[in-house]
Amino acid sequence: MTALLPRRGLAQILALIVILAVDRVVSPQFFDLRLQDGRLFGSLIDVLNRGTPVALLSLGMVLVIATRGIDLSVGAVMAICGAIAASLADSHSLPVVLAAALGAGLVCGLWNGFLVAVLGMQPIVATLILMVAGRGIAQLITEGRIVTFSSPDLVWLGNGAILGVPVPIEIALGMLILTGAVVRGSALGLLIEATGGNARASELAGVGTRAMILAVYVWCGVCAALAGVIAAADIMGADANNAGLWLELDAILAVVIGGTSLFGGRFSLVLAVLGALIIQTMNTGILLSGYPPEFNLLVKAVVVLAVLLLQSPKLSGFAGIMARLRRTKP
Amino acid sequence: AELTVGFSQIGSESGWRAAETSVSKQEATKRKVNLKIADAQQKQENQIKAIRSFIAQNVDAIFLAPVVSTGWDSVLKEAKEAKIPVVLLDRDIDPSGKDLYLTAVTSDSVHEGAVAGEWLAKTVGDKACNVVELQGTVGASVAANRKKGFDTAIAKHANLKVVRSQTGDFTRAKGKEVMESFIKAEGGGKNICAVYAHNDDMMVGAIQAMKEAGLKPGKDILTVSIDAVPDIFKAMVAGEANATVELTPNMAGPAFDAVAAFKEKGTVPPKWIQTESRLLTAADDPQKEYDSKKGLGY
Amino acid sequence: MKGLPPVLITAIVLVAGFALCALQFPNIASTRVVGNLLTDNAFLGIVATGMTFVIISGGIDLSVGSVIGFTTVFVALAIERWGVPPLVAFVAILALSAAFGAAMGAIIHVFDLPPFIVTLAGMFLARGASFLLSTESVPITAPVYSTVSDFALRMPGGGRLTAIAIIMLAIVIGGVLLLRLTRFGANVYALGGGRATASLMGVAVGKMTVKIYMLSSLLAGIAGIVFSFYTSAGYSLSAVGVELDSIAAVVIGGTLLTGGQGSVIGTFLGVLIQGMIQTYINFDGTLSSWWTKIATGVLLFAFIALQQGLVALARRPAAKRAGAVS
Amino acid sequence: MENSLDPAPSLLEVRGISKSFGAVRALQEVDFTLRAGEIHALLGENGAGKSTLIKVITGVFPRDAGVVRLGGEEVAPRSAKAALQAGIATVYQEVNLLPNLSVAQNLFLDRQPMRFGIVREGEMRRRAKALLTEFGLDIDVAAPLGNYSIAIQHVTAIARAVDLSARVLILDEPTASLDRHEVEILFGIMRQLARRGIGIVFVSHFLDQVYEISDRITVLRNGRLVGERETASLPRLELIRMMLGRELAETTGARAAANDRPPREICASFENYGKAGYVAPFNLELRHGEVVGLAGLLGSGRTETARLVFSAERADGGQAKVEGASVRLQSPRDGVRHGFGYCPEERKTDGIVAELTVRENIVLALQAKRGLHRPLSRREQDELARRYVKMLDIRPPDAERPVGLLSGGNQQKVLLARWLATAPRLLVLDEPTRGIDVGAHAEIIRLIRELCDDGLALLVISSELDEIVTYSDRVVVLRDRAHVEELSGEAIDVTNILAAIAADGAAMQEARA
Ligand SMILES: Nc1ncnc2c1ncn2[C@@H]1O[C@H](COP(=O)(O)OP(=O)(O)OP(=O)(O)O)[C@@H](O)[C@H]1O
Ligand SMILES: Nc1ncnc2c1ncn2[C@@H]1O[C@H](COP(=O)(O)OP(=O)(O)OP(=O)(O)O)[C@@H](O)[C@H]1O
Ligand SMILES: [Mg+2]
Ligand SMILES: [Mg+2]
Repeated sequence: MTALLPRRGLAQILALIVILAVDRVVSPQFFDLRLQDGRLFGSLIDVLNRGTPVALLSLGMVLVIATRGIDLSVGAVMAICGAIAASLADSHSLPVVLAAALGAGLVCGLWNGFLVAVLGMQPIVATLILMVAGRGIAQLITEGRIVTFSSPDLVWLGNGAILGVPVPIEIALGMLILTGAVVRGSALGLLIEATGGNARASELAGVGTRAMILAVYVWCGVCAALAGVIAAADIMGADANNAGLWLELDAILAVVIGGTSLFGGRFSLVLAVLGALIIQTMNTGILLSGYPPEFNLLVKAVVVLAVLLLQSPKLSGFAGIMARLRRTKP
Repeated sequence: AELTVGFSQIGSESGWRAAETSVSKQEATKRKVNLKIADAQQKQENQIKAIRSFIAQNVDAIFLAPVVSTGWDSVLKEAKEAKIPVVLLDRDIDPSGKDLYLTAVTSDSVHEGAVAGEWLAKTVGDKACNVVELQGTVGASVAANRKKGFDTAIAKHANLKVVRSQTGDFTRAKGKEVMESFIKAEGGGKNICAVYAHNDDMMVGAIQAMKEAGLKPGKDILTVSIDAVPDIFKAMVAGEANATVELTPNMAGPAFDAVAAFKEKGTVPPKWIQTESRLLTAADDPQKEYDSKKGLGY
Repeated sequence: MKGLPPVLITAIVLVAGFALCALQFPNIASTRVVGNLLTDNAFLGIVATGMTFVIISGGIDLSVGSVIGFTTVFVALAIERWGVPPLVAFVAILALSAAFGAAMGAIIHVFDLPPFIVTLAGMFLARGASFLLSTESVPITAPVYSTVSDFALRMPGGGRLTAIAIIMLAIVIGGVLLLRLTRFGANVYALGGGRATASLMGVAVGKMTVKIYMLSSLLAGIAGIVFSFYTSAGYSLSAVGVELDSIAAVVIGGTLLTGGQGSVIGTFLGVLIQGMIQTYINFDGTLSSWWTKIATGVLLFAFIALQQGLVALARRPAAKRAGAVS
Repeated sequence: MENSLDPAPSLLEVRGISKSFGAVRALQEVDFTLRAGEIHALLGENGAGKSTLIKVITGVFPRDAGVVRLGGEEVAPRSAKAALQAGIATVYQEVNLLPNLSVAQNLFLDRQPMRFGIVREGEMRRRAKALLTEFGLDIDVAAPLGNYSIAIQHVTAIARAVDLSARVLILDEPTASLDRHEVEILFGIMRQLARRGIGIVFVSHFLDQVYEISDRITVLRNGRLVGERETASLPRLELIRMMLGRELAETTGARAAANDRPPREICASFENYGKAGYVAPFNLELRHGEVVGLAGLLGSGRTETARLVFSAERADGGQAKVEGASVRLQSPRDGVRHGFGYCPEERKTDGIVAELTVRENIVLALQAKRGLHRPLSRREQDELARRYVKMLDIRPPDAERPVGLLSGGNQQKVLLARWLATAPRLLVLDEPTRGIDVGAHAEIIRLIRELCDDGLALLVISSELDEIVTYSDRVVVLRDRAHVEELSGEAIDVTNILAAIAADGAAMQEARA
């Protein structure tokens, strides 16, 4: 459990609290919650709900990054899998739809993993290939249209609620727990961290580093597939042109905000998801603020820099405070 | 002789764009024109490259759907030197290039915004009305124009006020997300009387957001948007959308005719062939509109 | 010669690809298309040159596309709205972009933050700033612009070597010399070999980092000016995604993203390969939007795989030779 | 201020230096004095703080307290570059050069000969060639440094520092990966520099070398100064006591009397095993309870043999058998599965995973062997880590520290622990005692013997022939990437090994000159 909730999350939690506080200032009703048609309703829920795709992406991405890789194709994979789900939704049952979509994500991940682990391509270019071609494949499936569906099952996946909590949030939480259990409950976590920390040494210690790399890309593909299905379910249609566009950058950002180094090694699933929430809290805040949209990117840039500086080991003042806080904890 | 026409298309960022491409192909087949389409993936530099390679291939005419209004002078000069007529589709370019193209088959996006605004003003009457606006992509000229047209149209009516305006990037997902936050920020939607979206896709997303918030789009909150894609008629049939301004995807048809006439008889077409910006509401038999548009590749 | 074989291989791949394209579309084998290739990719060649330095030093710069966008808007507004003479506007924007790069480099070094993220923030910042300047595209009508964009050396066969292509070639050559022949260049490789080690060996790592990002942004600024010549306009959405194109060009050119190895010539070839892929697709003209993307991806894959295969092949005889000696 | 009674002027004075890393107090009020023209050995156990002291002096680490005076003037360099400019040149402990740059660029980085702002490549190569010739190296200086062995890299690093040293030269374990010949050349150069008035700080765990070259000795223990003595008046046992804080019966070069053990069962055998361009095909039998030593010059193919045996490298011919059964060794995983273990010589790049903790590094191979689905519980991991931290005396005894923060010798112990934890049948050790202090050195040799008594088969590479002689039951001598001789029983002694190595030594000598 220590690995799931590490000691190092203080900076991230602090950043989240600060951004939440700012959101409260720009939008006084930010923390209001009410029940609406058996579903919780309020800005906080929006943050969680809208944060779901990036959170799911970051779950896969964090593992890839831990092996010193990167996956630029997740946005395109989202589009592919969303398109598949949408095209099948009205003619097939939900399990079939899900199996097809997640299977496609798995194949995409295998392809990336094959290029990186077997052909030895550099991850950025290897996944750039699918980033470019993948969106084309998605558009091929939808022929550039927005494919809509009305299957209540799939719609429920995007808009339904269990115990008042929207389903996407629960799926993301479930995936976090599942990934955590798989990674930390087996030796996978250790071996992934070893592979990312020093692949040569790990190989010599008998770690199947190729298998590790293949596995993380596959998982990343599956997570992206799920994110794609949820995104499609959310708008009751697959928008192959825009689904997941540029989300790979948000996912990478989330992982880095979550304290995982782009040079591989130590990773934290919880903090990566927290990173995704930080980003979404900021996005929602921007939307609520009522500033003209020309400012969106500027605000984002400033907040990202601020959050990163907060974590910088070199800012000794803050690091000192953290160290002191940590010492007072049991 | 069979004509070869190179068409530098922007990309396929929306259903409307996909429809424009497929309608262009249909029109080309109808007229036995050999149409070469180069997709620019939303990038002006790619469009310039495409035009250059069309020139290198010595096509009979070039169609250009410019991603942005400026920056075409030098490449169009090259086309002119090569004596290849250029027809602009869907958007106009900067005035300094008027002599560089044969004609422009476009709609007027400022006018589109104005039509939407006038409809809203008329429908609301004297009631005070807070409007929220879903803008297109920041920096896109269509977005700026549709905003401008709408703003001028409602400026004459003091009771209409745009209280919130944020970009929804022309997409459904962002339209929904932005509308969600508008609803939260405006007292659960109680303070909103109408939504204006720069395209139908965003409106479809916004309609979902309203429904999820327990509001009745089309009744509690009026909707008006632009493009007339099939899905907005579906919403109209369900009584969830009020009005849309049509932007026809058939820009290539008139363009082919103009080029053919110019090539065969030397007829110089007017500088601007404006397409109609029809206002379509629930009163205009949305089901029929839906059926007629369904097959066009939206 | 360090790094030559992969470059040679990239060159072979380029020539072979060109020959194949020309077989299918004879029009491609003309000076006109070659001239277009250089002109159309001039701005990409310039940013990719800067990106090569950054990547060899072990970093990455995602902000370049946005810097180009900002530059075009700034230049256009300065000349058209604020009445600044073009030259002054150029100097100002180059100073500004250099300062921007220096700031990113300083943040990366001082706070020990990953370049990917710092420059990502830089990308948001520069794009956001250009939105603030103007969301409309601004045409530039200054006479310099028509003079420069009309200037071209005629090549035999109707091709044109334009001013911006010449600027690009000059910058590529300058980049080659800077990287190969100067102390700065050696230090760039040193940083890529290992920052900590380079620092222990007495390289002023901080200063170098600042200078490298400064160079990259400066070249992005120049690319922005070139882009504004190319389109005679300033537009806040121009050059979106160019950072990825230039990274791809650098990597296709045989530079390792892990740093420490690579060459500017390779990058130049990478730019041409990408340009050729596009030319081919444009000539084909039957591809829908999605097939365009798929074809781009497949060709990208084919080139990289071919190149990697050839590099692996080129290594093997070397091992054999060593074996023969023992 | 202190009154210096020293006869020679003190060149570098270090007073009251303290340095902590978080809770670890690496240095506490350490004093150190280097005189002009002397060779001063800085000694201490692994983790005593030698490297830290050096890095504090050169400004790589900021210091918590204390002053450094160079030639009487206080200096506070804030970076390695500043220290270089002040006249202090350093070879840090791990080879700190850039493998991607050419040898010449490494030697002249940031001080290349220039003309009109352009590096004079030819001139630089000429000078590099000349510089390396002094160290007996005749290599292509235009080739990337990474193409060469760690030994050559080390010599290059030393050459660079020597060429740079204006007033002070600091060498942190420069001889760890050198063989006798290179060491002699280095000592010759050090003496020459000292005669020119340069002060030299020399860190080493080879006490013989310390006595051979140094004038004075400063000993650190647990980050504190123990004392400073004239080398000539400090008996060896006394020195060891200063370092360890306790007595130690130093192992001698004498062979252990274990020769008349009955013949053992074969653990693994290799027939005609080899790889073109790597090592010529060889035959090798490794028996349970037996140590086979590999001896040879640098580059003779010892590491290559070790990697083939362990399966880090795939053979292109020959036959491998484990416990009599034919096996195919394709990748390290196969080796690990068959119960092999391998401590590589380049521990930074091939051995440790710096970021992971001591515990995680120790369990890594065992976990890889058990497979994903059978994770070691945290308790088992802690237990293993505790056991080996204690058994090998890893310091600091904190299993949750990232290994990268440990001193070099302790990292080596962690690697050993990693393989011991897998309970291997065959252990391949490439330079296991490199960079290890006297105490631990004795400890590891004792351990090798013990493991051997427990029936483990061992293949050990060492450049210290005394050491090889001490524990080996058989010694295989390599030359030019081929096994040339196998010695066993009474035939194993330093002279015989040297003779085998130098069988065509005349030619070798010529090539080196
Ligand atoms: N960067 C660091 N961060 C934290 N602790 C460190 C760091 N560097 C060294 N230490 C600790 O400081 C102590 C002294 O280490 P140092 O490397 O100076 O030992 P040493 O005397 O050089 O040993 P060896 O002979 O093994 O090289 C050790 O306990 C080590 O773990
Ligand atoms: N003195 C030398 N001159 C030229 N090349 C050398 C010299 N020493 C080593 N090499 C080269 O360095 C490379 C690697 O040698 P390596 O260290 O692997 O050999 P080794 O037998 O394992 O020696 P050791 O284990 O003592 O380091 C080989 O290609 C070898 O030819
Ligand atoms: Mg040390
Ligand atoms: Mg060796």
